[in-house]
Amino acid sequence: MPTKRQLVELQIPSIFGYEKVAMATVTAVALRVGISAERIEDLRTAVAEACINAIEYGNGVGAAAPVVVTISTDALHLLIDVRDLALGSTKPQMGKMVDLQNPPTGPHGNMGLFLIHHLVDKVHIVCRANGTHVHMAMRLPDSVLH
Amino acid sequence: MAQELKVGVRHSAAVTVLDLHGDVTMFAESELTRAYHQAIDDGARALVLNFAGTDYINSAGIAIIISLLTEARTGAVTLVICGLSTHYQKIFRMVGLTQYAEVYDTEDLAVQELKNRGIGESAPV
Amino acid sequence: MSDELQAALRELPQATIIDLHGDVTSFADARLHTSFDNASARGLKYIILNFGGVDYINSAGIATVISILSEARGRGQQLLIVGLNDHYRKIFRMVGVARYAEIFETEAAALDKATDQTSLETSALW
Amino acid sequence: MSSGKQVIHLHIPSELGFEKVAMGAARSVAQKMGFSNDRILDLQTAIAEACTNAIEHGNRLNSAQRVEVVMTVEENALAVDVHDRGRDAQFTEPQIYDHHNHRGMGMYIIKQLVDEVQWSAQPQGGQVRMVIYLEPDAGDSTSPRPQGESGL
Repeated sequence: MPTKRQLVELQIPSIFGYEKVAMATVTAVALRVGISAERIEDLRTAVAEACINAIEYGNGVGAAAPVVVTISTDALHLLIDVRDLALGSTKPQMGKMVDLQNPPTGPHGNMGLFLIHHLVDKVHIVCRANGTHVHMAMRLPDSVLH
Repeated sequence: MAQELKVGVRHSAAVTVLDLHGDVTMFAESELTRAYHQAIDDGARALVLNFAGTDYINSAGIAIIISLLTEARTGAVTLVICGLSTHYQKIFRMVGLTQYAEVYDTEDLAVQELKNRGIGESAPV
Repeated sequence: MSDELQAALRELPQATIIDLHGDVTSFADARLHTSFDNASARGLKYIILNFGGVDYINSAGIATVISILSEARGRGQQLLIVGLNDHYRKIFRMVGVARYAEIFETEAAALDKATDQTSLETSALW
Repeated sequence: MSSGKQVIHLHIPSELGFEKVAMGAARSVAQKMGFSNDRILDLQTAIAEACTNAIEHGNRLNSAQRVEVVMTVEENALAVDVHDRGRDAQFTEPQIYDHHNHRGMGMYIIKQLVDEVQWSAQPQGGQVRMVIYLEPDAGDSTSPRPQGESGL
Protein backbone atom coordinates (compact mmCIF):
# COMPACT_ATOMS: atom_id res chain seq x y z
CA MET A 1 0.00 0.00 0.00
CA PRO A 2 2.27 2.79 -1.17
CA THR A 3 -0.34 5.49 -0.70
CA LYS A 4 -0.82 4.94 3.01
CA ARG A 5 -1.22 8.20 4.84
CA GLN A 6 -1.44 8.53 8.60
CA LEU A 7 -4.10 10.99 9.67
CA VAL A 8 -4.62 10.81 13.41
CA GLU A 9 -2.98 9.21 16.41
CA LEU A 10 -4.72 8.84 19.76
CA GLN A 11 -3.39 7.55 23.05
CA ILE A 12 -5.82 6.66 25.81
CA PRO A 13 -5.08 5.39 29.32
CA SER A 14 -5.61 1.65 29.88
CA ILE A 15 -8.80 2.22 31.81
CA PHE A 16 -12.20 0.84 30.86
CA GLY A 17 -14.43 3.64 29.67
CA TYR A 18 -11.77 5.41 27.61
CA GLU A 19 -12.60 3.22 24.63
CA LYS A 20 -15.43 5.71 24.10
CA VAL A 21 -12.86 8.42 23.32
CA ALA A 22 -11.44 6.14 20.64
CA MET A 23 -14.94 5.56 19.28
CA ALA A 24 -15.61 9.31 19.08
CA THR A 25 -12.27 10.02 17.42
CA VAL A 26 -12.66 7.29 14.82
CA THR A 27 -16.23 8.43 14.13
CA ALA A 28 -15.09 11.99 13.39
CA VAL A 29 -12.42 10.77 10.95
CA ALA A 30 -14.78 8.27 9.31
CA LEU A 31 -17.31 11.05 8.72
CA ARG A 32 -14.60 13.13 7.07
CA VAL A 33 -13.66 10.36 4.64
CA GLY A 34 -17.28 9.71 3.71
CA ILE A 35 -18.02 6.36 5.35
CA SER A 36 -21.76 5.69 5.66
CA ALA A 37 -23.64 5.98 8.94
CA GLU A 38 -24.26 2.24 9.06
CA ARG A 39 -20.63 1.31 8.49
CA ILE A 40 -19.58 3.89 11.07
CA GLU A 41 -21.69 2.06 13.66
CA ASP A 42 -19.88 -1.16 12.74
CA LEU A 43 -16.53 0.53 13.00
CA ARG A 44 -17.35 2.09 16.38
CA THR A 45 -18.19 -1.28 17.88
CA ALA A 46 -15.10 -2.92 16.37
CA VAL A 47 -12.82 -0.14 17.68
CA ALA A 48 -14.40 -0.36 21.14
CA GLU A 49 -13.77 -4.11 21.24
CA ALA A 50 -10.17 -3.77 20.07
CA CYS A 51 -9.52 -1.15 22.74
CA ILE A 52 -11.18 -3.23 25.46
CA ASN A 53 -8.96 -6.16 24.49
CA ALA A 54 -5.89 -3.96 24.64
CA ILE A 55 -6.90 -2.55 28.03
CA GLU A 56 -7.86 -5.89 29.55
CA TYR A 57 -5.29 -8.27 28.14
CA GLY A 58 -2.62 -6.11 26.61
CA ASN A 59 -1.86 -3.69 29.35
CA GLY A 60 -3.67 -5.25 32.26
CA VAL A 61 -6.45 -3.31 33.95
CA GLY A 62 -5.25 -0.08 35.55
CA ALA A 63 -1.85 -0.03 33.91
CA ALA A 64 -0.60 3.47 33.16
CA ALA A 65 0.61 2.38 29.73
CA PRO A 66 -1.43 3.84 26.90
CA VAL A 67 -3.44 2.12 24.24
CA VAL A 68 -2.44 3.64 20.92
CA VAL A 69 -4.94 4.05 18.11
CA THR A 70 -3.70 5.21 14.72
CA ILE A 71 -6.02 6.14 11.91
CA SER A 72 -4.78 6.20 8.31
CA THR A 73 -6.02 5.81 4.79
CA ASP A 74 -4.68 3.90 1.80
CA ALA A 75 -6.06 4.08 -1.72
CA LEU A 76 -9.10 1.98 -0.84
CA HIS A 77 -9.52 1.87 2.91
CA LEU A 78 -9.76 3.65 6.18
CA LEU A 79 -7.25 1.83 8.39
CA ILE A 80 -7.47 1.62 12.17
CA ASP A 81 -4.62 0.16 14.14
CA VAL A 82 -5.01 -0.51 17.87
CA ARG A 83 -1.96 -1.54 19.82
CA ASP A 84 -1.00 -2.19 23.42
CA LEU A 85 2.35 -2.55 25.11
CA ALA A 86 1.98 -6.20 26.18
CA LEU A 87 2.21 -5.49 29.88
CA GLY A 88 -0.67 -7.74 30.84
CA SER A 89 -0.14 -11.12 32.42
CA THR A 90 -2.80 -13.05 30.53
CA LYS A 91 -2.86 -12.97 26.76
CA PRO A 92 -5.59 -14.49 24.73
CA GLN A 93 -4.63 -16.32 21.59
CA MET A 94 -5.30 -13.23 19.58
CA GLY A 95 -3.69 -14.45 16.42
CA LYS A 96 -5.66 -17.66 16.34
CA MET A 97 -8.31 -17.98 13.72
CA VAL A 98 -11.69 -17.00 15.04
CA ASP A 99 -14.58 -19.36 14.39
CA LEU A 100 -16.83 -17.09 12.38
CA GLN A 101 -19.74 -19.53 12.30
CA ASN A 102 -20.09 -20.12 16.01
CA PRO A 103 -20.18 -17.24 18.41
CA PRO A 104 -18.16 -17.89 21.54
CA THR A 105 -19.99 -18.85 24.70
CA GLY A 106 -19.01 -18.04 28.24
CA PRO A 107 -17.59 -14.84 29.65
CA HIS A 108 -14.06 -15.26 28.31
CA GLY A 109 -14.77 -16.68 24.90
CA ASN A 110 -13.41 -13.50 23.34
CA MET A 111 -16.64 -12.23 21.98
CA GLY A 112 -14.82 -9.01 21.13
CA LEU A 113 -12.59 -10.62 18.49
CA PHE A 114 -15.56 -12.45 17.03
CA LEU A 115 -17.39 -9.15 16.64
CA ILE A 116 -14.40 -7.35 15.12
CA HIS A 117 -14.07 -10.02 12.44
CA HIS A 118 -17.72 -9.65 11.54
CA LEU A 119 -17.89 -5.87 11.57
CA VAL A 120 -14.94 -4.61 9.53
CA ASP A 121 -13.85 -5.51 6.01
CA LYS A 122 -10.38 -6.78 6.90
CA VAL A 123 -8.72 -7.76 10.17
CA HIS A 124 -5.10 -8.62 10.74
CA ILE A 125 -3.76 -9.35 14.20
CA VAL A 126 -0.09 -9.43 15.03
CA CYS A 127 1.19 -10.55 18.44
CA ARG A 128 4.71 -9.49 19.23
CA ALA A 129 6.73 -9.28 22.39
CA ASN A 130 6.27 -5.54 22.40
CA GLY A 131 2.53 -5.70 22.05
CA THR A 132 -0.48 -6.84 20.13
CA HIS A 133 -1.51 -4.92 17.03
CA VAL A 134 -5.06 -5.20 15.74
CA HIS A 135 -5.22 -3.82 12.19
CA MET A 136 -8.68 -3.16 10.88
CA ALA A 137 -9.67 -1.87 7.45
CA MET A 138 -12.94 -0.46 6.28
CA ARG A 139 -13.43 0.03 2.55
CA LEU A 140 -14.04 3.58 1.47
CA PRO A 141 -17.38 4.01 -0.29
CA ASP A 142 -17.36 3.92 -4.10
CA SER A 143 -18.66 7.47 -4.14
CA VAL A 144 -15.38 8.79 -2.72
CA LEU A 145 -13.10 6.44 -4.70
CA HIS A 146 -12.22 7.61 -8.15
CA MET B 1 -19.22 8.38 35.49
CA ALA B 2 -22.02 10.04 33.62
CA GLN B 3 -23.04 7.01 31.60
CA GLU B 4 -23.20 4.54 34.48
CA LEU B 5 -26.10 2.18 33.91
CA LYS B 6 -29.34 2.76 35.81
CA VAL B 7 -32.14 0.24 35.54
CA GLY B 8 -35.73 1.18 36.33
CA VAL B 9 -38.24 -1.56 37.18
CA ARG B 10 -41.72 -0.79 35.89
CA HIS B 11 -44.91 -2.81 35.65
CA SER B 12 -46.88 -2.50 32.46
CA ALA B 13 -50.04 -4.55 31.98
CA ALA B 14 -48.94 -7.57 34.02
CA VAL B 15 -45.56 -7.53 32.36
CA THR B 16 -42.48 -6.14 34.08
CA VAL B 17 -40.28 -3.82 32.05
CA LEU B 18 -36.65 -3.18 32.95
CA ASP B 19 -35.67 0.20 31.51
CA LEU B 20 -31.92 0.40 30.88
CA HIS B 21 -30.39 3.86 30.84
CA GLY B 22 -26.67 4.26 30.17
CA ASP B 23 -23.89 1.98 29.00
CA VAL B 24 -24.18 -1.79 29.07
CA THR B 25 -20.58 -2.73 29.84
CA MET B 26 -18.76 -4.62 32.57
CA PHE B 27 -19.71 -1.83 34.99
CA ALA B 28 -23.40 -2.62 34.47
CA GLU B 29 -23.32 -6.08 36.02
CA SER B 30 -24.39 -5.36 39.60
CA GLU B 31 -27.12 -2.91 38.56
CA LEU B 32 -28.57 -5.31 35.99
CA THR B 33 -28.50 -8.25 38.38
CA ARG B 34 -30.04 -6.14 41.14
CA ALA B 35 -32.92 -5.02 38.94
CA TYR B 36 -33.49 -8.51 37.58
CA HIS B 37 -33.71 -10.01 41.07
CA GLN B 38 -35.90 -7.19 42.31
CA ALA B 39 -38.36 -8.01 39.54
CA ILE B 40 -38.19 -11.75 40.21
CA ASP B 41 -38.62 -11.23 43.96
CA ASP B 42 -41.72 -9.17 43.19
CA GLY B 43 -43.11 -12.23 41.45
CA ALA B 44 -42.49 -11.28 37.83
CA ARG B 45 -42.46 -14.19 35.39
CA ALA B 46 -42.41 -12.18 32.17
CA LEU B 47 -39.76 -9.52 31.69
CA VAL B 48 -39.01 -7.04 28.95
CA LEU B 49 -35.46 -5.68 28.78
CA ASN B 50 -35.88 -2.24 27.25
CA PHE B 51 -32.65 -0.89 25.68
CA ALA B 52 -34.17 2.36 24.37
CA GLY B 53 -32.05 4.43 26.77
CA THR B 54 -28.80 2.74 25.79
CA ASP B 55 -26.47 3.65 22.98
CA TYR B 56 -23.37 1.71 23.93
CA ILE B 57 -23.27 -2.03 24.51
CA ASN B 58 -20.01 -3.97 24.41
CA SER B 59 -19.00 -7.59 24.58
CA ALA B 60 -18.75 -7.58 28.37
CA GLY B 61 -22.29 -6.21 28.49
CA ILE B 62 -23.46 -8.88 26.08
CA ALA B 63 -21.94 -11.53 28.33
CA ILE B 64 -23.97 -10.15 31.25
CA ILE B 65 -27.17 -10.25 29.18
CA ILE B 66 -26.44 -13.83 28.17
CA SER B 67 -25.97 -14.87 31.79
CA LEU B 68 -29.29 -13.19 32.69
CA LEU B 69 -30.97 -15.07 29.85
CA THR B 70 -29.51 -18.34 31.10
CA GLU B 71 -30.69 -17.61 34.60
CA ALA B 72 -34.17 -16.71 33.32
CA ARG B 73 -34.39 -19.93 31.36
CA THR B 74 -33.43 -21.98 34.42
CA GLY B 75 -36.04 -20.18 36.50
CA ALA B 76 -38.78 -20.53 33.86
CA VAL B 77 -38.91 -16.77 33.41
CA THR B 78 -39.72 -15.42 29.95
CA LEU B 79 -37.40 -12.61 28.95
CA VAL B 80 -37.73 -10.59 25.77
CA ILE B 81 -35.78 -7.64 24.40
CA CYS B 82 -36.86 -4.34 22.87
CA GLY B 83 -35.62 -0.86 22.06
CA LEU B 84 -32.34 -1.87 20.38
CA SER B 85 -31.04 0.23 17.51
CA THR B 86 -30.71 -1.50 14.14
CA HIS B 87 -26.97 -1.77 14.75
CA TYR B 88 -27.30 -3.55 18.07
CA GLN B 89 -30.10 -5.77 16.75
CA LYS B 90 -27.57 -6.88 14.17
CA ILE B 91 -24.91 -7.44 16.85
CA PHE B 92 -27.32 -9.44 19.05
CA ARG B 93 -28.16 -11.61 16.06
CA MET B 94 -24.48 -11.96 15.20
CA VAL B 95 -23.51 -13.30 18.61
CA GLY B 96 -26.46 -15.67 18.70
CA LEU B 97 -28.28 -13.88 21.49
CA THR B 98 -31.51 -13.93 19.50
CA GLN B 99 -31.63 -17.71 19.88
CA TYR B 100 -32.29 -17.23 23.57
CA ALA B 101 -34.60 -14.22 23.54
CA GLU B 102 -37.05 -12.69 21.12
CA VAL B 103 -36.16 -9.20 19.97
CA TYR B 104 -38.88 -6.63 19.23
CA ASP B 105 -38.50 -3.13 17.84
CA THR B 106 -40.67 -1.44 20.44
CA GLU B 107 -41.86 -2.00 23.96
CA ASP B 108 -45.50 -2.05 22.80
CA LEU B 109 -44.79 -4.91 20.42
CA ALA B 110 -42.93 -6.83 23.11
CA VAL B 111 -45.66 -6.40 25.72
CA GLN B 112 -48.39 -7.24 23.18
CA GLU B 113 -46.60 -10.41 22.14
CA LEU B 114 -46.21 -11.56 25.74
CA LYS B 115 -49.89 -10.90 26.34
CA ASN B 116 -50.86 -12.77 23.18
CA ARG B 117 -48.94 -15.73 24.42
CA GLY B 118 -50.85 -15.50 27.69
CA ILE B 119 -47.62 -15.01 29.55
CA GLY B 120 -47.60 -12.67 32.49
CA GLU B 121 -51.41 -12.60 32.79
CA SER B 122 -51.35 -14.20 36.20
CA ALA B 123 -48.25 -12.44 37.43
CA PRO B 124 -48.85 -10.54 40.66
CA VAL B 125 -48.11 -6.85 40.55
CA MET C 1 -16.48 16.46 2.26
CA SER C 2 -19.82 15.70 3.83
CA ASP C 3 -19.88 18.90 5.86
CA GLU C 4 -19.31 21.27 2.97
CA LEU C 5 -21.74 24.15 3.19
CA GLN C 6 -24.85 24.03 1.01
CA ALA C 7 -26.86 27.20 0.56
CA ALA C 8 -30.34 27.28 -0.99
CA LEU C 9 -32.46 30.36 -1.70
CA ARG C 10 -36.15 30.60 -0.91
CA GLU C 11 -37.79 33.59 -2.51
CA LEU C 12 -40.73 34.86 -0.47
CA PRO C 13 -42.67 38.09 -1.19
CA GLN C 14 -41.41 39.92 1.91
CA ALA C 15 -37.87 38.50 2.20
CA THR C 16 -35.32 36.20 0.64
CA ILE C 17 -34.28 33.28 2.84
CA ILE C 18 -30.88 31.63 2.56
CA ASP C 19 -31.08 28.12 4.03
CA LEU C 20 -27.67 26.92 5.16
CA HIS C 21 -26.68 23.28 5.65
CA GLY C 22 -23.21 22.14 6.71
CA ASP C 23 -20.26 23.87 8.35
CA VAL C 24 -19.77 27.63 8.43
CA THR C 25 -15.96 27.82 8.32
CA SER C 26 -13.36 29.29 5.98
CA PHE C 27 -14.40 26.70 3.37
CA ALA C 28 -17.86 28.29 3.30
CA ASP C 29 -16.62 31.77 2.40
CA ALA C 30 -17.15 31.70 -1.38
CA ARG C 31 -20.52 29.97 -1.20
CA LEU C 32 -21.82 32.35 1.47
CA HIS C 33 -20.80 35.38 -0.59
CA THR C 34 -22.30 33.98 -3.79
CA SER C 35 -25.60 33.09 -2.19
CA PHE C 36 -25.76 36.47 -0.50
CA ASP C 37 -25.11 38.18 -3.84
CA ASN C 38 -27.88 36.14 -5.46
CA ALA C 39 -30.28 36.93 -2.65
CA SER C 40 -29.30 40.58 -2.67
CA ALA C 41 -29.91 40.85 -6.43
CA ARG C 42 -33.64 40.34 -5.83
CA GLY C 43 -33.61 43.84 -4.37
CA LEU C 44 -35.75 43.13 -1.30
CA LYS C 45 -34.75 44.91 1.87
CA TYR C 46 -34.74 41.81 4.06
CA ILE C 47 -32.54 38.77 3.69
CA ILE C 48 -32.87 35.99 6.24
CA LEU C 49 -29.87 33.78 6.98
CA ASN C 50 -31.21 30.47 8.28
CA PHE C 51 -28.64 28.48 10.29
CA GLY C 52 -31.09 25.66 11.09
CA GLY C 53 -28.96 23.08 9.24
CA VAL C 54 -25.66 24.20 10.74
CA ASP C 55 -24.02 22.74 13.82
CA TYR C 56 -20.47 23.95 13.46
CA ILE C 57 -19.52 27.61 13.07
CA ASN C 58 -16.03 28.91 13.75
CA SER C 59 -14.44 32.33 13.90
CA ALA C 60 -13.52 32.31 10.19
CA GLY C 61 -17.17 31.61 9.39
CA ILE C 62 -18.30 34.39 11.70
CA ALA C 63 -15.88 36.76 9.96
CA THR C 64 -17.57 35.93 6.64
CA VAL C 65 -21.01 36.53 8.15
CA ILE C 66 -19.81 39.90 9.44
CA SER C 67 -18.45 40.90 6.05
CA ILE C 68 -21.80 40.02 4.46
CA LEU C 69 -23.55 42.09 7.11
CA SER C 70 -21.55 45.15 6.21
CA GLU C 71 -22.05 44.56 2.48
CA ALA C 72 -25.79 44.34 3.08
CA ARG C 73 -25.69 47.55 5.03
CA GLY C 74 -23.82 49.23 2.19
CA ARG C 75 -26.60 48.20 -0.19
CA GLY C 76 -29.34 49.41 2.12
CA GLN C 77 -30.41 45.87 2.92
CA GLN C 78 -30.80 44.14 6.24
CA LEU C 79 -29.89 40.64 7.31
CA LEU C 80 -31.98 38.78 9.87
CA ILE C 81 -30.56 35.68 11.51
CA VAL C 82 -32.58 32.60 12.47
CA GLY C 83 -32.07 28.96 13.36
CA LEU C 84 -29.07 29.33 15.69
CA ASN C 85 -28.94 27.03 18.69
CA ASP C 86 -28.47 28.56 22.15
CA HIS C 87 -24.73 28.03 22.06
CA TYR C 88 -24.11 29.85 18.80
CA ARG C 89 -26.63 32.56 19.70
CA LYS C 90 -24.43 33.18 22.73
CA ILE C 91 -21.30 33.25 20.56
CA PHE C 92 -22.89 35.64 18.04
CA ARG C 93 -23.76 38.03 20.89
CA MET C 94 -20.31 37.59 22.37
CA VAL C 95 -18.51 38.73 19.24
CA GLY C 96 -20.99 41.50 18.52
CA VAL C 97 -22.75 40.09 15.46
CA ALA C 98 -26.00 40.83 17.30
CA ARG C 99 -25.18 44.54 17.03
CA TYR C 100 -25.42 44.42 13.25
CA ALA C 101 -28.14 41.86 12.66
CA GLU C 102 -31.21 40.98 14.62
CA ILE C 103 -31.34 37.38 15.78
CA PHE C 104 -34.71 35.63 15.93
CA GLU C 105 -35.71 32.37 17.55
CA THR C 106 -37.83 31.28 14.62
CA GLU C 107 -38.15 31.91 10.93
CA ALA C 108 -41.78 32.99 11.49
CA ALA C 109 -40.68 35.73 13.88
CA ALA C 110 -38.13 37.03 11.38
CA LEU C 111 -40.72 36.98 8.59
CA ASP C 112 -43.16 38.91 10.83
CA LYS C 113 -40.52 41.56 11.30
CA ALA C 114 -39.87 41.75 7.56
CA THR C 115 -43.62 41.97 6.81
CA ASP C 116 -44.28 44.68 9.44
CA GLN C 117 -41.36 46.78 8.36
CA THR C 118 -42.16 46.38 4.69
CA SER C 119 -45.75 47.54 5.16
CA LEU C 120 -44.59 50.35 7.45
CA GLU C 121 -42.21 51.62 4.81
CA THR C 122 -44.81 51.29 2.06
CA SER C 123 -47.31 53.31 4.05
CA ALA C 124 -44.68 55.92 4.88
CA LEU C 125 -44.48 56.68 1.19
CA TRP C 126 -48.04 57.85 1.21
CA MET D 1 -10.47 2.68 38.69
CA SER D 2 -7.18 4.36 39.25
CA SER D 3 -7.02 7.79 40.81
CA GLY D 4 -4.96 10.79 39.84
CA LYS D 5 -4.52 12.35 36.45
CA GLN D 6 -5.42 10.55 33.29
CA VAL D 7 -3.96 11.80 30.05
CA ILE D 8 -5.23 11.51 26.50
CA HIS D 9 -2.97 12.45 23.58
CA LEU D 10 -4.34 13.25 20.16
CA HIS D 11 -2.34 14.18 17.05
CA ILE D 12 -4.11 15.66 14.05
CA PRO D 13 -2.64 16.82 10.73
CA SER D 14 -2.47 20.56 10.07
CA GLU D 15 -5.40 20.50 7.72
CA LEU D 16 -8.51 22.56 8.31
CA GLY D 17 -11.44 20.29 9.11
CA PHE D 18 -9.45 18.01 11.42
CA GLU D 19 -10.32 20.27 14.36
CA LYS D 20 -13.61 18.38 14.32
CA VAL D 21 -11.76 15.22 15.32
CA ALA D 22 -10.45 17.04 18.39
CA MET D 23 -13.97 18.35 19.10
CA GLY D 24 -15.38 14.82 18.98
CA ALA D 25 -12.68 13.38 21.24
CA ALA D 26 -13.07 16.26 23.72
CA ARG D 27 -16.84 15.80 23.84
CA SER D 28 -16.47 12.14 24.80
CA VAL D 29 -13.93 12.93 27.52
CA ALA D 30 -16.08 15.74 28.95
CA GLN D 31 -19.19 13.56 28.85
CA LYS D 32 -17.38 10.82 30.69
CA MET D 33 -16.42 13.36 33.36
CA GLY D 34 -20.02 14.49 33.77
CA PHE D 35 -19.93 18.01 32.29
CA SER D 36 -23.26 19.53 31.26
CA ASN D 37 -24.06 19.75 27.58
CA ASP D 38 -23.75 23.55 27.66
CA ARG D 39 -20.22 23.37 29.05
CA ILE D 40 -19.33 20.66 26.53
CA LEU D 41 -20.42 22.94 23.68
CA ASP D 42 -18.32 25.76 25.16
CA LEU D 43 -15.31 23.45 25.39
CA GLN D 44 -15.79 22.13 21.85
CA THR D 45 -15.92 25.62 20.40
CA ALA D 46 -12.85 26.71 22.37
CA ILE D 47 -10.92 23.64 21.18
CA ALA D 48 -12.02 24.21 17.59
CA GLU D 49 -10.68 27.77 17.72
CA ALA D 50 -7.42 26.70 19.35
CA CYS D 51 -6.90 23.94 16.78
CA THR D 52 -7.75 26.05 13.72
CA ASN D 53 -5.40 28.70 15.04
CA ALA D 54 -2.63 26.11 15.46
CA ILE D 55 -3.32 24.66 12.00
CA GLU D 56 -3.48 27.98 10.15
CA HIS D 57 -1.06 30.20 11.99
CA GLY D 58 1.13 27.89 14.05
CA ASN D 59 1.83 25.22 11.44
CA ARG D 60 0.87 27.35 8.44
CA LEU D 61 -1.33 24.66 6.90
CA ASN D 62 1.64 22.34 6.43
CA SER D 63 -0.32 19.11 6.69
CA ALA D 64 2.81 17.07 7.37
CA GLN D 65 3.15 18.87 10.67
CA ARG D 66 0.86 17.79 13.41
CA VAL D 67 -1.09 19.60 16.03
CA GLU D 68 -0.97 17.86 19.38
CA VAL D 69 -3.92 18.03 21.72
CA VAL D 70 -3.32 16.81 25.27
CA MET D 71 -6.31 16.37 27.54
CA THR D 72 -5.61 15.93 31.23
CA VAL D 73 -8.47 14.60 33.30
CA GLU D 74 -8.34 15.65 36.92
CA GLU D 75 -10.89 15.12 39.62
CA ASN D 76 -12.61 18.47 39.20
CA ALA D 77 -11.20 19.84 36.00
CA LEU D 78 -10.33 19.10 32.43
CA ALA D 79 -7.21 20.77 31.05
CA VAL D 80 -6.63 20.85 27.31
CA ASP D 81 -3.27 21.84 25.82
CA VAL D 82 -2.98 22.51 22.11
CA HIS D 83 0.57 22.54 20.75
CA ASP D 84 1.81 23.60 17.36
CA ARG D 85 5.28 23.85 15.80
CA GLY D 86 5.01 27.51 14.97
CA ARG D 87 7.80 30.00 15.53
CA ASP D 88 5.79 33.15 15.08
CA ALA D 89 4.26 32.85 18.47
CA GLN D 90 3.04 36.37 19.07
CA PHE D 91 0.64 35.13 21.64
CA THR D 92 -0.31 38.31 23.36
CA GLU D 93 -3.66 38.03 24.98
CA PRO D 94 -6.30 39.74 22.90
CA GLN D 95 -7.57 42.84 24.67
CA ILE D 96 -10.02 43.72 22.02
CA TYR D 97 -10.92 41.78 18.98
CA ASP D 98 -11.05 43.01 15.47
CA HIS D 99 -13.80 41.91 13.11
CA HIS D 100 -11.45 41.71 10.19
CA ASN D 101 -9.05 39.44 12.01
CA HIS D 102 -10.73 36.18 12.84
CA ARG D 103 -7.66 34.93 14.65
CA GLY D 104 -8.13 37.61 17.27
CA MET D 105 -11.82 36.84 17.36
CA GLY D 106 -11.06 33.15 17.92
CA MET D 107 -8.82 33.98 20.85
CA TYR D 108 -11.48 36.28 22.26
CA ILE D 109 -14.07 33.52 21.99
CA ILE D 110 -11.80 31.04 23.77
CA LYS D 111 -11.27 33.51 26.58
CA GLN D 112 -14.99 33.91 27.08
CA LEU D 113 -15.78 30.21 27.02
CA VAL D 114 -13.25 28.52 29.29
CA ASP D 115 -12.46 29.11 32.96
CA GLU D 116 -8.72 29.57 32.44
CA VAL D 117 -6.65 30.14 29.36
CA GLN D 118 -2.99 30.83 28.83
CA TRP D 119 -1.06 31.32 25.64
CA SER D 120 2.66 30.74 25.63
CA ALA D 121 5.53 30.41 23.21
CA GLN D 122 7.66 27.35 23.88
CA PRO D 123 10.99 26.64 22.17
CA GLN D 124 9.28 23.88 20.15
CA GLY D 125 6.25 25.94 19.20
CA GLY D 126 3.13 27.68 20.38
CA GLN D 127 0.92 26.38 23.11
CA VAL D 128 -2.44 27.25 24.55
CA ARG D 129 -3.71 25.74 27.79
CA MET D 130 -7.41 25.83 28.52
CA VAL D 131 -9.05 24.61 31.71
CA ILE D 132 -12.70 24.06 32.56
CA TYR D 133 -13.91 23.13 36.02
CA LEU D 134 -16.67 20.76 37.00
CA GLU D 135 -19.13 22.88 38.90
CA PRO D 136 -21.02 20.81 41.47
CA ASP D 137 -24.19 22.92 41.23
CA ALA D 138 -25.42 26.16 39.70
CA GLY D 139 -21.97 27.65 39.43
CA ASP D 140 -22.85 29.34 36.18
CA SER D 141 -23.84 32.65 37.76
CA THR D 142 -20.63 32.95 39.76
CA SER D 143 -18.18 32.88 36.89
CA PRO D 144 -18.08 36.20 35.10
CA ARG D 145 -18.70 35.75 31.41
CA PRO D 146 -18.97 39.20 29.92
CA GLN D 147 -21.00 39.28 26.77
CA GLY D 148 -20.60 41.55 23.82
CA GLU D 149 -24.26 42.33 23.77
CA SER D 150 -27.04 42.22 26.27
CA GLY D 151 -29.80 39.76 25.50
CA LEU D 152 -32.44 40.50 22.92
